[in-house]
Amino acid sequence: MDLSYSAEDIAFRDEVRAYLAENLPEHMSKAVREGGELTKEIMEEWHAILNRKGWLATIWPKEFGGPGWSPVQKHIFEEECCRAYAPRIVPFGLSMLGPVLQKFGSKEQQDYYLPRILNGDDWWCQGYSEPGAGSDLASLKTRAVRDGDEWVINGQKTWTTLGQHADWIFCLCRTDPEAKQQEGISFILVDMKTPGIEVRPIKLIEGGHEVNEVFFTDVRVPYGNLVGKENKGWTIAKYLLTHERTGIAGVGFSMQALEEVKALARKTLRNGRPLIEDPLFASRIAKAEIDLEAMKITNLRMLFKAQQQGAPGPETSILKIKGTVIHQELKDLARRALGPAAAPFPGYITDGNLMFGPAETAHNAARYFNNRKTSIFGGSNEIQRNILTKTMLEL
Amino acid sequence: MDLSYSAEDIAFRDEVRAYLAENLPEHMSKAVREGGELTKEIMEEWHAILNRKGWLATIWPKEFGGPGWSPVQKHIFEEECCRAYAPRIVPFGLSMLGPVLQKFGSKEQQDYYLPRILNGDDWWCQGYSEPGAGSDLASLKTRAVRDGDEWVINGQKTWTTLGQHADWIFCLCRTDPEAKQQEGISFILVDMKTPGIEVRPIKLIEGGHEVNEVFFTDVRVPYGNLVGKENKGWTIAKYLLTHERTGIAGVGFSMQALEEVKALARKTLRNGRPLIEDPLFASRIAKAEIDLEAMKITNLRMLFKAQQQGAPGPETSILKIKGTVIHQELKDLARRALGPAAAPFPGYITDGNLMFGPAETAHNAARYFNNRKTSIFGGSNEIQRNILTKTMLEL
Amino acid sequence: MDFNLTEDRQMLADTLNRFLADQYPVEHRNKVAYDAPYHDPKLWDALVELGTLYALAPEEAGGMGGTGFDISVVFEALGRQITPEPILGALMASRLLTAAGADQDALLSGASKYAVAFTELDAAYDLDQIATTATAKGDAYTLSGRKSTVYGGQVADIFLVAAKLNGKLALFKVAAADANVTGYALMDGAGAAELLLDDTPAALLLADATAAMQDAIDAGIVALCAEAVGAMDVTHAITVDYLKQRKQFGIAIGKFQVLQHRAVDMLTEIEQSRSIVIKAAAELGGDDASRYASMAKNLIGRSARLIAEEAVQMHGGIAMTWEYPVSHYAKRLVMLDAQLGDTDYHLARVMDGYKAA
Amino acid sequence: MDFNLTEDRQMLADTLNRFLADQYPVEHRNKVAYDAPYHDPKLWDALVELGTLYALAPEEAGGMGGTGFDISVVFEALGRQITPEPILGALMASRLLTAAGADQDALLSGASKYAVAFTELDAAYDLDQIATTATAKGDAYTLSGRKSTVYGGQVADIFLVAAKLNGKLALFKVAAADANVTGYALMDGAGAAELLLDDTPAALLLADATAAMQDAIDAGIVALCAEAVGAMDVTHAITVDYLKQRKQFGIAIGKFQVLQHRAVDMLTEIEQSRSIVIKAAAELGGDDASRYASMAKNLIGRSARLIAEEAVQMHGGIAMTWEYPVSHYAKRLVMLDAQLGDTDYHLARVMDGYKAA
Repeated sequence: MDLSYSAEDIAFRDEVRAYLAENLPEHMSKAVREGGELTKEIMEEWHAILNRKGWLATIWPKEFGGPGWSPVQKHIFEEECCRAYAPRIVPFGLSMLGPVLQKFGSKEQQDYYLPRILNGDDWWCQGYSEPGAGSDLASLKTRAVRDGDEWVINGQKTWTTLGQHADWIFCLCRTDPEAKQQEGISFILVDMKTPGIEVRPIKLIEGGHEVNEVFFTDVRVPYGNLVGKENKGWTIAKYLLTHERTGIAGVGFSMQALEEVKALARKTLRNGRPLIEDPLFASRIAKAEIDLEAMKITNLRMLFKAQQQGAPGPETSILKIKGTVIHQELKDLARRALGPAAAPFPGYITDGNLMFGPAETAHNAARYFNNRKTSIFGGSNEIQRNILTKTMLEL
Repeated sequence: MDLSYSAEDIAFRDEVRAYLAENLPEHMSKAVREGGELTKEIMEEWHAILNRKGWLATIWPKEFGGPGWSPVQKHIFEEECCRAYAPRIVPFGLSMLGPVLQKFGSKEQQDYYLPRILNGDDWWCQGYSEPGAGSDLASLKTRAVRDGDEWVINGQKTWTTLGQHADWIFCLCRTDPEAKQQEGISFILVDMKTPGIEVRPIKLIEGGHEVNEVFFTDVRVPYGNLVGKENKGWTIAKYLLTHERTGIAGVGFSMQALEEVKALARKTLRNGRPLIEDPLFASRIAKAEIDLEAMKITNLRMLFKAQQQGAPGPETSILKIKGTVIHQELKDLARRALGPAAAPFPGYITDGNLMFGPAETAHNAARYFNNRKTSIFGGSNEIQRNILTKTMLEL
Repeated sequence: MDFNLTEDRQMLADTLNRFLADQYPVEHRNKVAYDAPYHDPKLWDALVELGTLYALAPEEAGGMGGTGFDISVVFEALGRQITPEPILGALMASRLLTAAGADQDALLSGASKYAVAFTELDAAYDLDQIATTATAKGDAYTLSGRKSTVYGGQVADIFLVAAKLNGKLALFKVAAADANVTGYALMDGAGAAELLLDDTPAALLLADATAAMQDAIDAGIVALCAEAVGAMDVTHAITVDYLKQRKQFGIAIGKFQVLQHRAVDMLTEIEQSRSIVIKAAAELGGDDASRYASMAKNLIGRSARLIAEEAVQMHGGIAMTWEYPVSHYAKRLVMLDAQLGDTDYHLARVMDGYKAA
Repeated sequence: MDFNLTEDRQMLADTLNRFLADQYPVEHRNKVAYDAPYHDPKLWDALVELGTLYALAPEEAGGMGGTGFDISVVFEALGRQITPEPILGALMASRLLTAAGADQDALLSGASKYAVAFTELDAAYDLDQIATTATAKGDAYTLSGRKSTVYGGQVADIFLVAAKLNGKLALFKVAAADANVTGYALMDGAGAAELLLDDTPAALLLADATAAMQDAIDAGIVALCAEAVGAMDVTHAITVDYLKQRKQFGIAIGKFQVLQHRAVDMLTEIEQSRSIVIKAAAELGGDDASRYASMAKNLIGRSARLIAEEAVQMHGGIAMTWEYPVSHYAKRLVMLDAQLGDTDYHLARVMDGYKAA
């Protein structure tokens, strides 16, 4: 039993930390700290910086351009990126489609798409969810019908994150309507410029534009855009759901959030003294911090086990459940700490003289509401409990 | 909208209060305060005192010897009894069998049993639960077979509260094994002195003897001990389950518990100051007190509604769920307040010089554990939620 | 003991509920709540017309109500449609004007909109921390300081401002035209303003205003808590309805026991919330008003967050969208915690009572 | 980074688990835990024989372990059988004797039983509040005061007693034979004693003992928390098994989704508990030992109560009986909160760190 990093890992951490200090532009970390929506430019610029260093596709095998890191190194890298307030890497091309193509794609698909993902030539988005098929993916209805050398796609996808920026979308489509629910689904790549595609924004609870609906009307794409075997898309979907789950605890983001809450509670006066000296508020912080300290170890334990076994087990659902609960609690505390100063709708107070505090706090209420999503998407916490019931408890 | 009692009700409350101050013997209220198990003698003596005053069978109609009180008066009486630390009235004869005989019993049964209940001639206990049929009463297995003018009973009852003192038991028995689950059950009265009955104590978690198993081996009782119609016992059981539910919030007991916790937290020193000045502990008390204040009104609202409609509705399950949660929380606080001084097994410290504090506190840990039962018995809180799901949410 | 509403109040409740349900569908509400002036002036007039403001003041002040139950009836109805009209300010101002013995015809007739300016950046909830100062200039006064998140301030004609005068908290009347007012929308809809005072002329209403301010806050808390109960009722009803309609894995999600029990727990907390509001309303104006107001605000702070978060979670993605009403109810339920003292602030006030005893 | 146990520790764990499962079934445990002397002297000897005590002390003090992980391995095994042997006192005494540079052969060989007497009626958890006084008589000392709920004190040969000497907390050795000791059983089984000191002769071990006492407490907390994890694991396993076996309304109650999700939440909290114990064990002896010990004790205080209460509730009546093992696990899990500082006490210690920063 040894919780400390090896000397090599510490050297690696120092290297990453130094690199970030040198290469992460300040306007980017500032934008991340302030908590508003990031622009497409910031995200693309940061991708390009990491790609030049060879640190973009951290989970790809070396042969495809990954850095060849161990799970612990990947974890350290993620932690350091959070610590430095680096922009999040948009996951759809790098963390989702990339591994899928590497495992299920043809040589031609790999050769064409993977370098373009690294270069930032293609911005990918995900076409999984549909109205009426959220956590219950198997009931999806979007049809793809073969017509000679083409697929003809009709249907609707929803919750398409950052689809407004996307060049390509990877979709699950029903290709055999006679087959049972999870059979007869195929995984197909679609160029967003194809005629018949319409993207409509979904305004979220806090007013932001992050997700979209995507409508397909007689959209024709080459048959060769199929990934893997026809009607075997469910295998790919399942692979993606269990692949690379250790990041789902969001420990780095919670550590950010904890630091923010503490800083805020030191600056805010309540009843004439710093809020952090208020026993009720301090006890809320302390409970969250303790849960987070435990979660750090839980996360490392599962990382270690995944490293030993080659793949994460079903117990990683614990990371999703508890990780989101902790993060949401911290976001709640940030909003609470501001009190009435959290009430203004973001964007209304732009006059420096009228601001309520540091710019980082302007989005606190918005972030609290937006983050309610984390216990819903990627398999809601209820679905995660169902998974644990079956796999860990065998009930 | 008017929360205050009428002038008549206030006069009634004053009368009850004065009567209790005068007539409740101090050794009884002391025993109740100390929280140990009450002796049979105390319970019987208190019954007799109330019976002499005509205040024993508070929920019985006047014709059978009840005082003819309104629901509000009954509520006031219960509240005042708690306030004075009067012993609880053992409910099996007075609150359960009494109303059953009044509604379903024959004239002969009423004339014979009801006066004996009032006089304390018969101590009754309840034969409902069986091993394997707790919340799921309809699956009970105890058989009663008619043999001429007699029933022959075989089977086992459990959780028979205070059965060790009982002269009689009222039982649900299966009388038609061919009928569907809830059909074919009958309600039969059994003299505990009948040959073939064996009572075995069940030792509870905290070491106390409060409940029993009762075994029936070829127990023969007269056919006339049947109450109501043969095979229609389920109607009686249901009647009892929905009858007189407003007391289930246990508001009076929670008010007792709250006062005890506050008194204890004033006396106990923690970190050199009274525990009630510790913000974390005080906040636990305050939350429970607020929930209890709300529960008092919720209880009165449902009482008022029952009074207007003639019978309590299914929403009274809310009283059971929240009432037990609040009471259990207060019992937890009493144990917490004592800290290590709650650890000794009750009865081991009898030497006055070695006691840890006032005698009232000696049973705090035992009471906390014993009271875990309240969310289990009388239809567990899970069953109550199922009831509310069906009746109030119609899901 | 009687838990029925009086006939008059029942009629007022029915009238308001019908009117708002009819004239104020949620799409319209969302439009006006986020577009300047962050409420609907026509609706304001109509609500005034229906007697809403008169219900908030006692007869001796020119109104027709003013008890805790009058207030809770009005605000529960407003809460059911998460109405962003600046009526809370009118209520609190009316209490203050009544305490000062000042005329309030213009307020009750809806001719002038009032806002109450207690809060400052470093005095979110606690009156003791108010730092705005008043200076006497002959018979007149001027005020200096910043009042923050003044609810309804974006459309107020008159502000009632708390400021320090000779070491005491005093209450002043400031015309919006004399002050530097910046209005803005709120996260949960409706508007507020920052009020910058810099030797701003003001009229003294009460030289020692603490008791009157506390009464206004207690009344405001009853109003907010009743509003929350109305909003929770609707949120719960929409959620239960959704559980019946929405299918997953081929069956209505309302058949999943986990969601059933959680919906029951929401119901339980709503009933408890309704009860504590009744209690606080009954005590308003009495010796224990502040204590029960604190209890109510704490319990509502806990239950409203629970109902908001559970409603969103049990809906899933749909309730994360602007288009679906529950998102707006959730925002209102969560954000009202930061008005007039939050969950922790009021819990601490209840705890303070233990020391005294 | 390595989350596997070393081979030695794994072997110790396996040995203890096998031995206790075999020799210490719950019926036997319940018998000895509630009958004087409230433990099983034969089992004590056997555990000593297996090297249990040596695992708790470092080599320089004559042991073969003594790190946080050695401690957690031993106590997790003890917790799985809710073993009432007085080993916690031995661990804490060993830390104190090590700090004092005193010989501990008699302790490690099991020849002498030690108990640690810090707690007093008005000093449940906080060392600052200890009021027992020491008086120097030439080179010798006497102590006066009352030590309360001294765990294991009912069978101790030697007490290590904290008392005030010249305004500082000092540590003394008191022979049981010299003191007035009243032993008794505990609610959750095992025993403790009241120790009445009245000019009782004592030998000084440490004149300034606060740091050593804090280290002993930190080590004791790691032990208690590991014990809790062992007990929670077993409680959860019994509960899940019961959900599979027990039928209601014709189906296994483990098919009810509400119980499934609650069993999952128990699992989650147990895994979090295991994690925080690993962290506290890793930090034991370092600069941040007390901070992480406080974190562990707080989290365990919350999770152990949850697991105990949920296990009982999900079982229903059966777990309310003395006969069914879960009742005893539940008692241990709840009652250990009051040893070495409860949930609130340790949360406040974590909060104190925020002020300093």
